[in-house]
Amino acid sequence: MRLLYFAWVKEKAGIAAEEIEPPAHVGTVGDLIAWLKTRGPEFENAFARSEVIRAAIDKSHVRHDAKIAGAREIAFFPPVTGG
Amino acid sequence: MRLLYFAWVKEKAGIAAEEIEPPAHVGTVGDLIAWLKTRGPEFENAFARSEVIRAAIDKSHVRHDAKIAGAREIAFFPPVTGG
Amino acid sequence: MIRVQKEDFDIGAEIARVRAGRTDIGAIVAFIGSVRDQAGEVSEMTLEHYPGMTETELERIEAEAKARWPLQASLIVHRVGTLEPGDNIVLVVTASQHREAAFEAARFLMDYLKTRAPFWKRESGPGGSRWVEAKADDDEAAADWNKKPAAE
Amino acid sequence: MIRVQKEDFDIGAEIARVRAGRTDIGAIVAFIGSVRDQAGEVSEMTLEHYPGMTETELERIEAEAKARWPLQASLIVHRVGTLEPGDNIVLVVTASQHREAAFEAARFLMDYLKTRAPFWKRESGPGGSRWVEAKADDDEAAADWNKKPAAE
Repeated sequence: MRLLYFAWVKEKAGIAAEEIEPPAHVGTVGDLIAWLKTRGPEFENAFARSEVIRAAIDKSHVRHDAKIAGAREIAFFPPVTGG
Repeated sequence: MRLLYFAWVKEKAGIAAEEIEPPAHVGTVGDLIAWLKTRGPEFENAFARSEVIRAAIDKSHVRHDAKIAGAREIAFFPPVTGG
Repeated sequence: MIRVQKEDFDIGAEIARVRAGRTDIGAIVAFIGSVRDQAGEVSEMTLEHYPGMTETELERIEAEAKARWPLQASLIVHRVGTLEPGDNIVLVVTASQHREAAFEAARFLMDYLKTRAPFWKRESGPGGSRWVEAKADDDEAAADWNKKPAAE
Repeated sequence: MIRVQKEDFDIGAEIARVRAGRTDIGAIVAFIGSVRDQAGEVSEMTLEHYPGMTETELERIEAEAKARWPLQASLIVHRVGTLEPGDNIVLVVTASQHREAAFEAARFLMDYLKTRAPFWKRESGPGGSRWVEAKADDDEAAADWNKKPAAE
């Protein structure tokens, strides 16, 4: 699946997009965040305040307990600040 | 004092403005309306639903119990419908 | 700033004038009221007003809005005379740092204007001509502002 | 109608397009959000967004407004890229027969846009550059709409 990062999540992670294949035990968005944090200090830093990180699956807002099975694109970003 | 009439009050009264000298017993706007109604059928018709008629003394909204002493200009009109 | 005029107004130009040269405005709300034709019933609308009192009332209403909300600028333009369906009647513009004040003040200005500014509308159409009746709703909308707390 | 673009928008022309050829509109509300410079602290603002999701969310928000209020037309234009103090960021226009619906829907669109549309602002100034923090107020404003009754 494709991961996208925006705003300060992107800056801290040091990457805008990547293709990943998470291990089988990663069932939810929350699990995915926990797994990403194990991938290195940049990711640990980007997701340190994981409770404020927002997520979208296939361009729709989801909560951290959303299942990721079947997702083609998952995005992580800070609370939005448009308007 | 000068009296002004607007919108359907003006149409019914058949006059837009006039100078009057009301009798001494006319103390309030309500008294003035009652006195105007005695001046002929046009005025009786114009002020028939006197409770809906709005008044202004010297270009400020007033209630029917407002005193008219010292007024230079008194206007009568229906509820406003601008905007 | 308030204006009563027969001529149409240019909405874009009026808004541009309100904000000209300023970089401290974060939110602008503009309200435009226009002549509405209900199913071919209205071909013309004539707006009468009470010259002198109209301007005084509009200035009073604007001052009241500025006392209630932190506005950086505001504008009321109201037309008089004969208009056609689709024509502009009124423009209200409010400018503030934040959207809440701009929205609330614009709505307040319209609610008050509708119940206090001495304008009267007469509609003409195929069925004849009639003075527009005031709405009880408008009185209630204006009265509601007195129940609300003052500026944030 | 929604648009995401780098270019500025012409407020007067956008409003004219919303109402073009219609005589059934009685009330138009336009909201303009612009880059605000707080005491010389902001010299530049950059808006990042999530292409594809942004458009989807704006369309969803607009559809929700049209389901709640009797709108005859609406428009959301949001800019992305690098802007300066005084520059336009967002334009929301709502058109209805009566002012209540136009005001409420415009405010709803802004409240929802602020909490759901994937835009992020980064401000730069003499003191460096920082991502703008989301406001708890905005979340509350958006959540409040779920406590209110549906369209009048």
